[in-house]
This record gives sequence, C-alpha cells and structure tokens, in this order.
Amino acid sequence: MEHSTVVESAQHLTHHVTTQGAALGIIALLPLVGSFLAFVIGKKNRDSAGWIATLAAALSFGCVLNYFFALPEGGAFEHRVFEWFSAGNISVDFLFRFDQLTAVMCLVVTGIGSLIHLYSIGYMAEDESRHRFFCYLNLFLFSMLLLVLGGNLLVLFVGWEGVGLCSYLLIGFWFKNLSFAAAGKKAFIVNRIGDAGFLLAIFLILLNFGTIDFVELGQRIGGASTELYTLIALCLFVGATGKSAQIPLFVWLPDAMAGPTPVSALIHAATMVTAGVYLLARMHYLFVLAPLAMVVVCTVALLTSLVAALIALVQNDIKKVLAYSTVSQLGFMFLAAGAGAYWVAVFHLVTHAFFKACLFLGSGSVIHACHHEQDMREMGGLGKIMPWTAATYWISTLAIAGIAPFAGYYSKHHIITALQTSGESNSLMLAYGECFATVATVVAVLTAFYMTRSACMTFLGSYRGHSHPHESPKTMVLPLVVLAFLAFVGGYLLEHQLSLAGYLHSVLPVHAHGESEGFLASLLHSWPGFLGVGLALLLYTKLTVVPAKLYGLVPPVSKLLADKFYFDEIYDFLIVKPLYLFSFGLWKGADQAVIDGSVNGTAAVVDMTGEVVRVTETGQLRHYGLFMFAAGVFITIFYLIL
Amino acid sequence: MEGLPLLSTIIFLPLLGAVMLYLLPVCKPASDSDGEVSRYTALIFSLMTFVLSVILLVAFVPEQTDMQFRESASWIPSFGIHYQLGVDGISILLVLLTTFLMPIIILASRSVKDGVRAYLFHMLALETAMLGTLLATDVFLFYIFWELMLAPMYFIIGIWGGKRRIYATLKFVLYTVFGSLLMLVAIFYSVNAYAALHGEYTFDLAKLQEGLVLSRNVQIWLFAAFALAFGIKVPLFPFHTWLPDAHVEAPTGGSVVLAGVLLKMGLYGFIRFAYPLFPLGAQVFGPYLALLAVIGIVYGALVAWAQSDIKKLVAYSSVSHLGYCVLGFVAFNVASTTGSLYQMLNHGISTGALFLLVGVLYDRKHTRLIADYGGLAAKVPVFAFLFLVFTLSSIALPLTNGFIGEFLILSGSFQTFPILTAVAVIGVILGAIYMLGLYMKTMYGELDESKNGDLTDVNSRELLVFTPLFALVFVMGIMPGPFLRVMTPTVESYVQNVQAKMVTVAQEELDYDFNPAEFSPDTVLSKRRGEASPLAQVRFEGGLQ
Amino acid sequence: MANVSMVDVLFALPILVPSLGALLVLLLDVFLEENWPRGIFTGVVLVGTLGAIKYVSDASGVETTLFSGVLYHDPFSVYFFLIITVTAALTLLMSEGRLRQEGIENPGEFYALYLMATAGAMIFVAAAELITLFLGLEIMSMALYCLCGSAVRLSRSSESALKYFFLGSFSSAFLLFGIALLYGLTGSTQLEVISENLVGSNSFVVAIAMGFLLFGFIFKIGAVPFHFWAPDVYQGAPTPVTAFMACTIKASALGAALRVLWMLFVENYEYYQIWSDAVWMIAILTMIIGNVVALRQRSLKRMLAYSSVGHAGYMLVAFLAPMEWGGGAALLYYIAGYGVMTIGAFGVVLAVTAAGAQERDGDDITTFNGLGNSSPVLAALMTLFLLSLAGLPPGMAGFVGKFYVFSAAVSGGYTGLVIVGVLCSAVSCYYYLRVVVAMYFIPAEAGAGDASVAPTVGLSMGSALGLCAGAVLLLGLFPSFVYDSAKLIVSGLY
Amino acid sequence: MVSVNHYLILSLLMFSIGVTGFVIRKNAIVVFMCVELMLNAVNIAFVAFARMHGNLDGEIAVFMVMVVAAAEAAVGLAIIIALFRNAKSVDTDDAAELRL
Repeated sequence: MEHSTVVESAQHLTHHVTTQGAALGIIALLPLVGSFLAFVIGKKNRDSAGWIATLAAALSFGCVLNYFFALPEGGAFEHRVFEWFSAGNISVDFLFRFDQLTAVMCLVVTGIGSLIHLYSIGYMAEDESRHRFFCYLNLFLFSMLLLVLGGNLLVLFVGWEGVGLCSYLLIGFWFKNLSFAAAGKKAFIVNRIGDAGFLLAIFLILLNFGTIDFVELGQRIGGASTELYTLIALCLFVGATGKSAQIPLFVWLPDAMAGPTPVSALIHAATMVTAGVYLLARMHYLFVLAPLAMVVVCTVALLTSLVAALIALVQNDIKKVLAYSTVSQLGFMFLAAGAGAYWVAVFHLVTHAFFKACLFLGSGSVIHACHHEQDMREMGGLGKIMPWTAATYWISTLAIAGIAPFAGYYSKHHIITALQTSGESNSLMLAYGECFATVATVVAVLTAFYMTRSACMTFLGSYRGHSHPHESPKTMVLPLVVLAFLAFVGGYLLEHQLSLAGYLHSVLPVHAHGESEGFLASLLHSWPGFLGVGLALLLYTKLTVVPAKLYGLVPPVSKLLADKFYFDEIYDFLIVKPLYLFSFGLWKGADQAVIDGSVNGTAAVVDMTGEVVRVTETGQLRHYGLFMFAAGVFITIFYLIL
Repeated sequence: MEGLPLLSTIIFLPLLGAVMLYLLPVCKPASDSDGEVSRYTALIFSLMTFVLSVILLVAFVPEQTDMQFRESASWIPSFGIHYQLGVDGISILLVLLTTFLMPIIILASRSVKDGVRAYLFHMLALETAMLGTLLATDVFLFYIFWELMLAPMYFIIGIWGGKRRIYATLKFVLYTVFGSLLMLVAIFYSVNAYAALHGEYTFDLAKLQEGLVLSRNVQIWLFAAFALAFGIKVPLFPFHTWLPDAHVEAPTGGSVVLAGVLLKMGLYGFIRFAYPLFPLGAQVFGPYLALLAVIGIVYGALVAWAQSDIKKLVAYSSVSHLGYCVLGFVAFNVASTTGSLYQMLNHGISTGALFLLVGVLYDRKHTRLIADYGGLAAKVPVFAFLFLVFTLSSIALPLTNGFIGEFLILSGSFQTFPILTAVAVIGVILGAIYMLGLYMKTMYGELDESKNGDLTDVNSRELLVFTPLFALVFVMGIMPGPFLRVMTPTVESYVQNVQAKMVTVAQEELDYDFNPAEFSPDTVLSKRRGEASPLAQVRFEGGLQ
Repeated sequence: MANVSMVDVLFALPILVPSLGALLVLLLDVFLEENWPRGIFTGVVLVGTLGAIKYVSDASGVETTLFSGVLYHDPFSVYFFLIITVTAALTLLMSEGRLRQEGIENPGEFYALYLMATAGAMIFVAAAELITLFLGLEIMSMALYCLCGSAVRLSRSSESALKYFFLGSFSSAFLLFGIALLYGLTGSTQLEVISENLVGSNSFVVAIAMGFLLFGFIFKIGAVPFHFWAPDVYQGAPTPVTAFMACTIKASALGAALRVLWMLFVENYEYYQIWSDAVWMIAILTMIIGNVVALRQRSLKRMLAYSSVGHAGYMLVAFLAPMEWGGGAALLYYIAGYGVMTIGAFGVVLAVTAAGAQERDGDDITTFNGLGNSSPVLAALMTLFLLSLAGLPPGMAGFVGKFYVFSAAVSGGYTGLVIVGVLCSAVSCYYYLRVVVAMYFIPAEAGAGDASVAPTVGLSMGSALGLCAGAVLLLGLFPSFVYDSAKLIVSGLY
Repeated sequence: MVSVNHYLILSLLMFSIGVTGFVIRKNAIVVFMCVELMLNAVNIAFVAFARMHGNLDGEIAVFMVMVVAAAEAAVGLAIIIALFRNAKSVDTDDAAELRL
C-alpha cells in the first residue's frame, strides 16, 4: 500500500468521537481495593479473601459491561485522571481510554478473570496464605486493566510492568521451594529484557513524534523514514516477545507453570501473555508502515509456534503441554498480526482465552484431584471419576484443535487465510505468504495432535496413579462449564452473531474477507484438526504401543524435543554463565585489581617514596653537613649562577 | 517569617542540637547510661529542622527561578567572601531529603550501643555540613561546608564501623580530599580571573557565573578539576572504589546518610558549580561524562551481581544508580535534568531504606553475607514485604518513585545521547537481575532454622522508621507532580541559561589559549615588570579584544 | 650618629623587657629559695613584653629605625613581636609544671634561656642591619642550643643539642659569609643601603651571596634541603623546647627572611628571576619531602617535625607569591595560624607523654591509642589541631591559611606550585588522620601502663590548649581581622 | 701588591677547609674547631672589605663575630661535655640515636 494511504488509514482509525469524563478508573480501581481488602480482611479470616477478590473482579466486570454497552459505534470514552508527570518536553497524563479494542480486552480480562477467581476459591481452599494469593490475583487484574485501559504508552507500560510483577509474585507464590522462586525471577528478568526494548521504542516515539498518546500518535504518524518505523516496530516487538513468550524470550513461560494453576490459566494463558499481541494491535499503525518488521514478526511467530508445538508433542507434564501449547498459540496470534490482520489476532486472542483458560483450569482440576500430581503418565481414566472436568477439557481440546464449529476453528481459519493473502498489503510477504500458511497448517495439525494426546492420557484408559482422585467442588466446576461453553460457541458467536470484525473495524484495519462459508465448508476446512485429533486418538487409544516406538525411533530427535531444544541450557551456557563470570571477573579483576589497585598503588608509591627519602635521615651529623653543603652548592650553582 | 534567617536556622539548628547533647546535663552519660535521652534530644532537634524545612518548602515560590530566602553578610571582605545563602528549585528538595532522612537515621540509631552521644553529635554536625553545602551560594562557603562533611563521616565510619573501618574511612577521606583540593585550585584560578576582569575579588556564585569569561582551553582545565572533585564524590566510574569499602564498613546510619545525601553532593556540585561556571568545559566534557556514567551504570550493575555481601551489593548498585543521575544531568535537557534531580531523591529514599533494612538484619544476626540468609520471607513477612517494596523501587518499577526518575532520565538523555542511552537501558535489565537475585537468595527458599530460626520481624520502632519511606515510594511514584513542579521552573531557566552560555561564548571563541608555561615562574617576572597593572589583565582580558 | 635617645630605648622595650627579664631570672635564682615561682615570673615578663608591644604599636605613627638604623620600628616588626611573644607565652603556659617530667633539672637556666631566645628572635626579625641580624640570630640560636640540651641527663637531649649546635653554627657561618660578600659589594651592612647599591653589581657574586643567605635562613626555617636537623632535634629536645622551636623560632626566621630577602633581591627585579627559580624548587621539594617522609614516622614529635617542614614549604609558596597580591599578608596570616595549631598539637603531645617517657619512645603513636575514650577533651582538641594542620574544616585556621597562601600563589601565576601544594596537602591528611585513628579507632592496649591512664591536664595546660583551640577557630572564622592588618603591615614593606 | 682578591681567596680557602673538616671529621672538638675556622675566614673577608671600602663597618662586624665565636665556644664545649657525660664519647658518629 502507498505510504500516504497507510497514514491516512492510521489517522482514520484513531479518529474517535471521544467522550470525556467517564469514570473508567473505577474499573481498575475495584480490583486494587479488592486486593487490599482481600489481604487485610483475609489475614483475619482466610476464607473471606477469595470471595472479596472474586466480588471485586465481578464488580469490575460489571463496570466493563456497563461501558461496553454504552460505547457508541466508532466512539471512545476517555478518563484523564491527573497529569502524572511533566518535565521539559515530556508530559504524561494518567489517561484511560476505552475504545472497541479495549472493550474486548477488558471483557476478556475481567470476565475470565472473575471466573478464575471463583475457581481459585476452591483450588486454593487449603492453602495457608491464600489471602496473599488473592491479593496478588486482584493486583494482577488491576495491572492488566491498567495495561488495556491505558490511553498512552506509559500507562500501558505501568500495567505492562505491573503484570510482570504480579506474575513474578504468583509464580513464586510457594516461595519455600527455591526453584519456584527462581522461575518467578526468571520470568521477571526475561520480561525485563523485553521491557528494555519497549522502553527504547517509547523513547524513539517520544523523540520523533513528541507524544505517546495513542490517538495523538496516530494523528501525527507519517513523514518519518521507513527505517525509523522499522526500528520502532522492532523495539516494540522485542517488548512483545518478552511478555508474550516468543522466540527468543519464550523460555520463561514453561517455568512459570510453577505457580498455582489458576495463575497459569489467568496470567500465563488467557490474559497477560497476550499483552504483546494487544500491544501490536494497539500500535498497528506503526507496524503497517514497517513491512520488514511485519515479516520479522511473522517469521519469529511461525518459528515459535512450530518449535513450541514440537516440544509439546513429547511433554508428559500436563501443565507443560499446555504451556508450550500457549507459546505456540501466541505464535499464531503474532502470525495474524504479522500478516496485517490485527483483528484476527485479537479474535484468536479471545477464543484462545476461552479454551486455554478452560484447559488450564481443567488441568488444575485434575491436579487438584490427583493431589498435585502433574505427570500425565500417573493419570488416565479420570474421565469416569471427574466427568465435568473431562467433558469441558474435551470441548476445549476440540476448540484448540480448530474443528468447526468450536471457537478455535474460526480464528485459526482466519489466520491461515490472512497469511495467504498477506501479500496484498505487504509486498515483502508476497513470496512467503503461502509458505507461512502451509507451515501454520502443519502446526495446526500438531496442535490438534498433542492436545488430544494429553486429553487421552488424562481421561481415557485406566487410572495409573496411586492417589484417590475425586471431582472438584462446584466453585471449580462452574467456571469450567462457562468457559467450555464459550469455547464451544464463542467463535461462532463472534464470527457470525456479534461480528467481531465489524465491531473492531473502527479501531483496527479490517480487510474485506470472503463471505461467510457454509457449515459443511467449514467442516472441510477443519481437516487439520480432524487429522490431528484422529491420529492422536488412534495412537493413544488403539495403537498404544506405537507412540513409545515412535519416540524411540530417532533418539536424538526425540531427545531434542523432550529437552526443549536445549534453549535453557544454551542460554545458560552462552549468556548467563559467561555474563556472571564476566561480572565476577570484572569485580575481582577490573574493580579490585586494576581500579582499586591503582588507587591503593598510588598511595603505596607515595608511602614508598617516603620510605626511600627517609634513608637520608641517617642521624649522622657529618652526613647532614655534607647533604646540606652539597645541596647548597647545587642550588647556588644550578639556579643562582647558571 | 520576615526577619528570621530561615536558612541559617535550618543549617545551624542541628549543630546547636549537637552542642546541646554535650551541654544538657540530662544527656550526660551519668544520667543517661543507655543514651535514650540523647537520642530523643537529637531526634527533637532533627525533627525541628525538618519542620523548618517543610515551612521553607511551603513558603517557597516555585515560579521564581532565582535564589530565594537569600541571606548575605560580609565575611572576608578583602576577598569578597560572603556568608551567603539561598535556595532554589534545584536545592530545596535535596534540603528536604536531608532533613527528612536525619530523624529517620536517628530513630534507627538504636543499633549503636557505645558512645551514642558522640554518634549523634557527629550525625547532627554532618547534617549541618550537608545543609550548608546545599544552601551556600558563595563558593568559599560552599567549599568550607563541603570539606566539613568529611570530618563527621570520618568518625562515623571510623568509630562505629566494621572490621576494616580504618582502611575504609581513611580511603574515603583521602580520596575525597584529593579531589576537592584540586577543585580549590580551580576556584582560586576562577576568582583571580574574575578579579582581573572586574577589579574585585568575589566568591559570589551569581557574580562569578555572570562575569567570568574564560577561554575554552582554560575552562577545560578548570572543569576537569571540578569534575574530579565531584566525580569522586558521586562516585563516577572509575573513581568509585572508595564507596563499597565505605558502605560496607559504615554503621547503618552512616551508610544511609552516605548513600542518601552525601553522594548527591557530587552531582549537586556539577549542577550548581561546574556547569554554570564553565559551560564550555562542560560542553567538551559532557559526552565523556555521559560515557563514564553509562559505563558506571552497566559496570556497577554487573559488579553488584557478583557480590556476596548485601551491603556491598547495594553499594555497587548505588554506583549504577548514580550513573543514571549523572547521565540524566549531562544530557542537559529539561526532562533529563529534572529526572536526574528526581532520581537523586528517589535513590536517597530507596537505597537509604535498603541500607536500613540490611541494618535490621545485621543488628539481629551480625552478618551481611547473602549466604547466611535464605527463606526469611516465611519467618519475617513484614520485613520481606518492605524489602520487596524497596527492591522494586530500586529497580524502578512503575508506580514507585524510581520509575519516574529513571524514565525522565532515560527518555531525556535519549534525545541527547541515543546510543549511550540505549546502552544504559541494559542497566534496567541488570538491575532486576541483581536485586531480584538478592531478594530471592535471602527471602525465598527454605529457612535454615538453626541459623535464622530466632529471627524476629521488624518491631514497631523499626516500622516507624520505614513507614515514611514506604509512603514516599508510592507518593512520589504516583503523584510526582507536586515534587516536579517545585523544581521544573528553576531547571528550565537553569538549562536555558547554561545552554545559552555554551552557544554565545562558543561564538565569541576567545583567542587566549591555556599556556602551560604559566606554571613556571618565568612568565611571572615579565608580568611583574608590566607596571602595576594587575597581571591577570594581561592574561585574561587580553584575549577579549 | 651615635645618639641614643630615650625614644629609641622606649621603642626597643619589647626586646629589652625579656632580655632584662632573663638576667633577672638568673639573678633571682641566686638569691631566692629553691622553688620560687620562676615560671610565673617569666610569664609576667612576657606579659610585660606584651604591654611593651602594645605601647610601641600605639605609638608607632612614623616609620623609623631605632638606634640610628639598627632596628626597624615598624608594624611589621610589631606584628612579629606579637607573634613571638604570644607563641612563647603559650608554650610557657603549657610547659608550666612539666619541666621535670621532660628531664629539665635546672629551671632557672631554662627560663632565662627561654627569655633570651625570645629576645633574640625579636632582634632577628627587627634587624635593619645585617650584623645586628646576625647577632639576633646568634643570641636566639645559642639560647636554643642550650635549651635543646637542657635535659642534661637524657642522651637524646644532648644529642639533639649537639646536632643543632653544629649544624646551626655551620649554617650561620654561611649566612655570615653572605653578609660579608654583600658588605664587600656595597660597602654597607644597612639593608636599605645595600638594596640601593646592589643594582648593577657583579651578579655572580650577588648570586653567591644570595645563596649563602638563603642557606642561613632556610636552615632556620627548616626547609628542604636544609631540614635534616629538624626531625632529630625536634624529637630529642624537651617537648616545650620543640614547640618553641617549631613556632616561635620558625616565625621569627620567616619574618626576618621575608624582610631581608624581599628587600635585597625581590625588589631588585634584576635578581628576581634567579631568586624565584631557586625558591620555587626549594618550595616544591620542601612540600613533597616534608609531607611524604612524615607518612612513615611513628614518633609523634618526629612526625610533627616533618609536618613543620611541610608547612615551611607552604609558607615558601607564600614567600614566592608576589606581595602585592597577598603573598606577604598570606604568609603573616599563615604564621599566626600555624603557630597556634602547632603549639596546640605539641601541647597535647606534652600532656600525653608521661613523665620520663623521653627515653622510651613516649611519643610513639601507640601512646595515643584510645585517647578518645580515656581523655575525650584532649583527643577532641588534638583532632582540631590536626585537622587544622591538614587544612580541613573545622580546623579553620589551617584551612583559611592555606586558602590565602594558595590563592595568592595562583594570582602570582604559580598554579603548578599550588597544584603540588594541594596534592601534598592531601597526602598530609593521611598522617594527621593516622593520629586521629589511633586516638579514636584503636582501643588502648590493656595494661599498657601509661596509655590507659588518662593524662592529667592542669589548669595551665588546659588554658593554653583552650586558648590555642579558640585561636584556631577564631582565626579561621574571622580571618579578616588578622589578614587585613597583615595586608596593611606588608604594604609598608614595598 | 696584595689586593682584596688575595684576601678573599685566603678567606674562601679557610672557609672551604672549615667546611671540609666539618664534613669529614668525627671528633666533636675538631668539628667545633672547623666551625670556628669558618667564622674566622669570614672575619678575614670582613676586614679585607672594610679596608677596600675604607669604612669601619666591617671591622666592627669582626668584633661582633669574635664575641659570637667566643660565646659559641662556651656553649659548644658545654654541649660536648654534656654529650660526653651521657655517651662517654665525643665521636659525632656515636651520637646517632635519633634517626629515621
């Protein structure tokens, strides 16, 4: 597309009819207050904490609904809380803006958030410090809402870092286990690497456009060089890779499963990790001006989804499977964004939130039932014992597999279509579009396969474990059912009834897409899902010996997959260890030896000079006379006469 | 308030308190064996000082960009030296920081068992010196207070310090003296150059700023002398090695005051003296200072990571944080300079609090090694919570104070030094690595019952110490407006003035060159012969035509 | 010509009072009982001298010389009379009752010699004529030689006397030769006449004469390379004598040197070049060597001796800085400040070194361990004096003194010299602070006898130290009082 | 004709001998004599100059110097005796307790 067209469209997409004065802050404030109350009151009465937190989340959801319904088409609400800080040419308002994109995000965050809060009441019922847990969980909701409500990059960044902190706290919630705490730290630090890129992007934007307000920025965009846009876009993408666990910064997410399972569902599946996708959607007008960056996004996303899917194939920890699946699905969302179909990315974000939250909660239910056993080899046959969990899990599996009419199908189908047509808007993608689409289809097959595998291993067959599993309490089942329902019909509703594309077209570029297909066609289009599911069912219910044989077929490959492509080890070996050794060397070598050495050395030299000169003090009268006389003669001759 | 010399009162009230400690009979060791009365006396005086400085802040007019509450009295007329004070948007918040931290330090002095009275005496004397340094607008007076800061700190580290205290304190004093004495020479040179041009000696900063005309080469030398003195104090890489030693050996209060206020004096010196007096020198040195600052940021963070001693870690983190402050200032635009000033306050609060926290641990277990702790969060949750909050403030998490400063600094300096700032951003990552690493190793994991099973959580007195700091972390992070508004008008006009000088003087480009031959007496003779005309007229004015 | 008027005698009273006082002490010693209060009497004499100085300074309207051009009678002399008398009085005050502790067995002689040295110092500084100058120098020196050896039973005392005596006579012989050469060149020993006639003389001979004069003066000032005697003599001599030498004698030597050398060579621009080159070198060497060697000393008196060498270096910097830009005035101020802080420091050493400690390294730095606990006031005072010597606030006199000196030197274009000076000053902080370290940071060794026992500070010692401390603070806080008058005084010289 | 220069050379020679003796001899008495020799060398110079200028200043100076020399003798010998009493030696090399 022509530069001017793109710029025009960007300006158009940020041209809202804004309504001032809506108390948007209350949406975020409720969970913050909830967080405080959950801790203070929960400290006295542990059981109240969960209900308080859930109430806060639900109230917040109510607020969001209120604004959602009040939001006029093509309009936006704005809430300028106060001028945050200003100095020189930098002025930042604490600004909330509620437009269609935010509305979708808020609904997901508070809606699913409320469900997961409710679920957690049951899940955490026995934990000693659950008041702390709910405090953190509500705090997370607060941060996430700041992130999506933020009307400028910095408020977004506040939320961005805030969710990072909550993630850190929640991953390390059981901090007595040092490896859990370490996982939290790792998450935070890897995120920080991304944040550094994000910060640089903010600086670049501020320097070149003089504003970080999304609307103003959209209006001012244009005129700068493509290189600059590419640089900014790439910096933003670095930030996104950190938060949304893309290569090369995805390593923290699997470790993050150390946290309680509801946390994994809420933070590491449904909401926080999608923040990167949200960021790309938010800053779409910058990305469309940087075609090269879009290709990079696509490439990284494709690679991530493939690698993660491959790893997921052989994991035995139920949560690890889901974690890698999340990484892979996030890759799908970025694929959509990279292809220029931002609304599709958001679409997949939403559907993914439905089914992945359901899956995680389901796995949580299983883990809860099996007394914190996470290894699928120790499960099996749970379908009979916990039918609700099994049913919802299966529905979500089909959804993620992309089988029509389950939710996942619609968003996935759009993604592959968008890839195929990406060349239309981005000439650099012309050559690769088909190729990307093909690989994405393969990943879709893999996804269907490994998810079905996990469902089979967990719920089918006979129980292999040693504890006495039981169905979870109602507070846990209810959210499962709701989410499963959404995973079932959510995609269809958003595609046909509610028309997400139409809803978002005032804020995101929505390209005309083919008319809606019939049900049969959609079934036909879900062949990758059928293929994956079918294959997995075959292998894990009928030919149960085959998987082990396959696994042993090419040991290096399976080992490579099982060991997650050695990402952690490589990072450790190439970056972390050398850097630590370097630091240590810097301290001992540079700091103590050279720098401090030269300081102390100077002192020592002066001291030694004193010692040397002291030799002249012989105490002998004759020497003194001689020295004095010689010096006198010397001075007289050298200075006075010469 | 008319008629009351508010600034003088603020400066000397602590000293009065210090003297009272020895004069009041109730403070005598005989009647006050555990030093409790002395502590209260000192606390009252430091609180009074704080109240006065709050009054000062209230009465302060932010829009007025020049010195306020001026006081001036002739002191050494033959050299044009005045006892001259004033406060502006740059110094006022640092004054408040000083007066705010001192009561906290005194409250936290419970860990000092022997010689409480002397300890408090030195602390209060130190407060006087620091306040004087911040409020003096006469270069000579500034220098006196600047040097005066050394003696109390020397005793605080030397008497109440750790094992290697003698080494640390001597190093601290000698290193600092070494730098500041060279600055003294530069002061002489400037004053003489001024006298040569205007026929009168003056140490009045405003007059010097206005009337001092020096060539680029001379300014480079003079700026270098100032920069050395201030750079050592900051401390700028590679002049920082005294700091870890001093911090590790100093008692808790000493560390707090060292990190909280003393280090800021170096940067304050840059802001108040080095830049306005020698804008051309500053122009030349600016990028190099920025480079050193950025090296300091990354280097300090890396070395902090390698530490096994908590205090040393925090000390090196100070090197890193002060690097941000310096970077922000030398980038020299309004945003970055404001950020730099703001970050000085933040660093005072968060690092001060971290040292206090380490002090809490040290008081109980008498070790500062990270390896001796672990899993404390379960045993001392309140402590862990406070530690977390200040850690987050230290790594500049948004909505804590550190973020505002760091963002302003980085985004501001990005406009001047994009590449360097990009490198400095690495410090953001490294900061998380070493601080969270420290937090994890001390607070998380299994508690070693045999070692730390008897650890008690912060008591109410300690809580009282931390509460104001805790509150400020968030107040300054969420509502920085009131703080920034106090300083921005001054900073704006300050940056404008100095930048204007950099431009205009650079255009006039004097032809007088710095001549090393001037170091030898050869030239003096010839000048002496040039009849009664003051020698400097030849040296300084000659270049102006 | 040879008319001795009553006015001359009156104006010479500041010199005559101590001289007569010295004789009276000797006389009374014969007639009065063994333990008559000689110290008080000597004090009264010095107070009388102060009165005489007051009288002279009030009366001095017209500048003139006394006894037909033998002694100057001008504000410069009066200033130095004052410094000499005050420092002598302070030293006397602090040594009251401590002579026996220092091994001085014949107090009568001690006080007589003390007064005589004071009188000699005054003649030295006021001399308007070179033979008088020489006589003043010898009167002062001879008395000092004896004072150094006045602890007759202590071998260190006799050794220091021996060294001082021989090296002193050696250097005065050089000075005398210089005088002879000047006399040969100009036919006069009157300073003013010499100054006039020197113009156009054989510069080779002038240079040699200058060298010989410098030899003599710099020896007494104690600057490198004629400083070798100082540490040995300072260490060996009884502490009051050391203090007296370090302050009073140094002051008078500097005063005399300032006047003589300035009048003879500096005012004659012809010779300024060679003169300044030489003094430049001497000043640098003095600052460096004095301060650097002091780093390694363990004996406190010896360390203070080197420190006094270092300070001589700073003073030579002032010497070099042109007078019209404050060099002379800075020097005058510095001498005053240096005087009180050095006396104070030696006073504390005197108080801390216990009786009979002379033979046993009683002034070793370890003696000071734990002084901060056992005797906090004494330690605090010592800290003040040491900080002042180091030139750090709150030791204000030393700081302001250095400020004046270096500032004048920078005006004079001696920036390089000043840089060396401040660096040496930084080095000096180390050894001064080392004493503070000992006093406060290192506890006294258990059972180390003298150290752990709090030293007794009597009324006289207390008041002397108090006066010194007060002077250190006041001189520094209100330096204009001294400096402005010093400026006026010096302006009379050129 | 014997000129001033001759006297001066003699004076310088004596002075140099004094200096040399001072530097090389160990016996305190001899060293002391060397100092006296130096003073007397100056005396010769004074007298010669006085003669040259035709005024009496130099000769008066000589008297003064002689007085000083006499006093010095008294003081010096007293000190040497004191030293001998303490150290049982008049060797200046032995008087080196104070050093470094």
